[in-house]
Amino acid sequence: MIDVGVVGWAQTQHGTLERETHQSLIYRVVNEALSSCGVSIHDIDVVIDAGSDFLDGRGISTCITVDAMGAHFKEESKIAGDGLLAAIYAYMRIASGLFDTALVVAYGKSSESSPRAQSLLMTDPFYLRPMGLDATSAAALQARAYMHHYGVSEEAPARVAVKNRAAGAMNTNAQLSSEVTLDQVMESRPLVSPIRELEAAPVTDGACAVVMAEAEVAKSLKVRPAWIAGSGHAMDAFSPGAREIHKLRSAALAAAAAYKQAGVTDPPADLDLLEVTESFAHQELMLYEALGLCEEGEGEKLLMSGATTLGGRVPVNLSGGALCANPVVATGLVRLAEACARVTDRGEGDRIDGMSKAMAHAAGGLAMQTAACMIVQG
Amino acid sequence: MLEAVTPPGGDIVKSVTGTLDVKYRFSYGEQYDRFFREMRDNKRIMGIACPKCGAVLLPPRPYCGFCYTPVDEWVELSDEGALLTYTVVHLPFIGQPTEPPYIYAFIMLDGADVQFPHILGEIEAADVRTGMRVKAVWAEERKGTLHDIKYFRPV
Amino acid sequence: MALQPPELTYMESESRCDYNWTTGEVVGTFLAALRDHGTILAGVCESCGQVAVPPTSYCESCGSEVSELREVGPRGVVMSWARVADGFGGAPAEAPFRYVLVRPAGADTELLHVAPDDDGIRIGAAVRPEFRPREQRGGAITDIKWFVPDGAESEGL
Amino acid sequence: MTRPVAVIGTGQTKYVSRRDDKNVPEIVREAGLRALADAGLKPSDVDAVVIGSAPEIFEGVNYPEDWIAPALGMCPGPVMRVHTGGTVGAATGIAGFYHVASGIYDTVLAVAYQKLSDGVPQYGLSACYDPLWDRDFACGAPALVGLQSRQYLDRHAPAVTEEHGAMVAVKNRRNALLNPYAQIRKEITVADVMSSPPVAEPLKLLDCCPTSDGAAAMVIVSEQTARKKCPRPAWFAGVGTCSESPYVPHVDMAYPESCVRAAQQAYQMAWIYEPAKELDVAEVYEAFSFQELIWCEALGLCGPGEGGKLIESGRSELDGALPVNTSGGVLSSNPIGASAMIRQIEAAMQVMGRAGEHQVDGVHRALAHSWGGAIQFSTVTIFSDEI
Repeated sequence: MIDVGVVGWAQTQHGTLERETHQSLIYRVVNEALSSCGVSIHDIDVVIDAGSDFLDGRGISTCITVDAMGAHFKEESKIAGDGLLAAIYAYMRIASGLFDTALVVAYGKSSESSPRAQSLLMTDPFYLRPMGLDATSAAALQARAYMHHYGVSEEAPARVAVKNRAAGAMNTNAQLSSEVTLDQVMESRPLVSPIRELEAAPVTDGACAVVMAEAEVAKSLKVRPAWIAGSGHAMDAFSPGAREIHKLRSAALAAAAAYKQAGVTDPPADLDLLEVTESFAHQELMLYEALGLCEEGEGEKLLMSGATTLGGRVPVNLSGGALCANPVVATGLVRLAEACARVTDRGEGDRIDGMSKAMAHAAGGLAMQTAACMIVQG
Repeated sequence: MLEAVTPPGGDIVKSVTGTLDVKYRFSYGEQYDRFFREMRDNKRIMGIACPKCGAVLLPPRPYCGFCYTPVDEWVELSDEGALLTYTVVHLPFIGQPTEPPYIYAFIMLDGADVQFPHILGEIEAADVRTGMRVKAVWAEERKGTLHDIKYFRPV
Repeated sequence: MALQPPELTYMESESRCDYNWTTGEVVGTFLAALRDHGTILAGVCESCGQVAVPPTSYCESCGSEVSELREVGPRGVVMSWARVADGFGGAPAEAPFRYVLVRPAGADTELLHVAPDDDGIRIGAAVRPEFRPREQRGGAITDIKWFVPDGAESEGL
Repeated sequence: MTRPVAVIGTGQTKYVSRRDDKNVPEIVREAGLRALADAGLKPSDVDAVVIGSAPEIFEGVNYPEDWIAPALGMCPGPVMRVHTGGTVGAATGIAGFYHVASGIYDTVLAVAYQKLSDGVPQYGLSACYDPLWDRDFACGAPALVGLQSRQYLDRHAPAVTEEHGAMVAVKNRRNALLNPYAQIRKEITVADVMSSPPVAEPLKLLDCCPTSDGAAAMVIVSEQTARKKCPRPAWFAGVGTCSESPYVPHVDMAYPESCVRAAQQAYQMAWIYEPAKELDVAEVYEAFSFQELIWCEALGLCGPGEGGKLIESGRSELDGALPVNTSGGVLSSNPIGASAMIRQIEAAMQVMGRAGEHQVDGVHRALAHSWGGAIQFSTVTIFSDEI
């Protein structure tokens, strides 16, 4: 198969960006991603974007953002769902041998509508919508089932929040850039219990863009590429009650596909970093298990061991993760950008030695019905 | 065929109804803000000129969609122009602010290089011709939307 | 001429659309059974045998046809719950209330519904559906008003 | 070059104005299982699913793939949804092509659908316009294509007339009589079209497509599987897509550049130099009658301004030298998200020799075209009977 490198990436400052339109946000982030690798928009062969029409408030939202992406007179296609899925499709495009370069764009402005209304739209019309089930409620059912099933302590998700907020405090792009204490998290307002306010991702506007290139082109650039070693994506059953909701079967499958391609046999040993989409704190613990960092039910133990903290054996979310900035649709692509920055040592933060292989994860659907993973190496 | 242990007494439920209602607040951003305030306050239509290809663009964006160059040079356009193409809309639909039939048109304003979408007034559908000159009729009360122009009339 | 403040920041807008979703035979039969008999039907997969509630015409587990509907419950066991403290437009219960995943007796999957904010609603607790009066039922999942504690504890969870 | 990829099975539902017996996932399942049966495969043979549908507001469910994909028997498994507006059905087939061409997957099920009767189609289409710009004046697709058709007619008058559009409507509705899946199967005359009520002038009711419920599916596989499973696969010979912005100078709706460029790309890949001679059939996305003429010109099937002459000559009739829209086209069935895939399916079936009563003899190469957005997205797919 053709080798593909991620050569450039950029993300916007995340937050409530009331003076930014979709176009201005996209234009800025694409330009920054291009200049991060010295590639001109005219050298891009294909643009793959991710967006959500309902989030954007327009049908076929790309109609009026295609120019902002630099896709005028170009091959362009749009994936519904997280930008990491768009990255996987862009990877396929280059791997086919028909394209040398690709630009991946993802953006979301959640502040323009209500997250509850948005997630209610993800329900089917017959069984879930009349119940008013939204993303937070579905995640709360999942959290309770998971914690009960494996005897996870009530503080465990709160400790994930403490860990990630501490990491986010060092990330200049993060929306929430202050540390929080365990007490602050535990005493924060219950949203839908057992989920507390500080255990849930914020409402975020933001965008991310990534440039990929086929090996020869990637090597010709004056930057160090992050090579794509593997990718995978998967979807579980739709009905929350038809899944084993205390497990993340889709994440396990997506990771298994990526591991197989990348030759990863012992994830905690073979991977140096993971960037995962934990829209709710307990999900990071579930992901430890699904992604094979520890045995089933031992997520809390892994967290408590410090292995997933900066300086640990397999750090997770050194960026602060979705708990510090959650630009829906772009959240997973931001994970990829963060992973690439670490394995190539091209990030803005402090250098961390020995980061050569990392995995980015994205989630979608109610209670993480879907997952996408991509492994990159320096 | 489906076998049900307890067949329902009445007919099965053939369909379920519901209403979707999502509220949005769309950011105007720097460009639309300036553009619509010029319309509202000064009855002026502004385009943005691309420093590279020289085209005067609509609607205002921070870049030229063709050259992918940043743009920031505002240019006042005439509120008069030529009819690029038009259609007489007879189809009613939900949320339409103008009752059909009406004439929807693309107008190339003098000084612009991209079409301006609006409706025509003070003219019978049968008399409309591609290429004819039209001029904006401004609304008395203006709020910073395209409705600050009531319609375009023949010159 | 100088432009007047204020700046134009947001344009308020609304997407509003009416729907009339076709249910299909399985969903339609399930909803009719709630309305007409106050019974809960599950779908039985003709291949893997999974008994799924609420039913779909295809097995979400193995993808095969669901060719039989079977009555389950009405009693069931709470497999998970979540407490909603604040007002929650669009939900069929007034806050505070609880969302529950209930596995009716005889089913292999769980039904999502609501329950009162009662400490009897916890994982492993036995619950039973409280149906709305016949004249108030419209052939919808909300024909079950909610699940309430059934007193007796369930075992084996 | 990329590795060979082929379509070995197709499936469609009967297109109707309202499917009141099945819900959205069930319709998708019907098409998907038919395609698999046509290919001689089971759901468990599928490595990945690609789903396509147009704006979610049509059915009012966001991320509808999460709801629908389990009906294809693929969960848990890899599912991706493409969303490019009108072109989405074709973009879904093309995404399926890249799934296999990349070497990552061997057998992919691509499904596209729309159940327009569940919602309000014109509302959904009008919500595509920029709320800060032109949404208030828009009138769904008919107004947009009304502008396009007027521009085209005025440019080429008197060589192209309103009657030429009517002739397209008559031809395609006649072809639809041979297609059991078509929604509108009624013979009409030029006079019927000309006297039908105006919708968005110059478009009259019979110049317009219907709104449909339905789904379409294709099984897309590697060379190895194709050779094993299908005596006469439809090979992807050329694939091209191109997007353009409606807000740049020189946008030409009467001769859209994105279509010209997508075609050039596909022709180049398929080694086609003279499309009008080298292609045996073409399926173009004529949601409105004049569009068939516009697309034939932009695709190089006739010269600019020769669309009127083309339809008059009978060349594009079912028994002509280059039949166009042998399926009856979008004018006969329009489940929007599936419509572009239906074009690919018809082209693939013509190459595979499985088009039934509307089969054209001796088809070696067939073209499928689609457009989307504000006449700004184009795809061209060319199938061939040889690699």
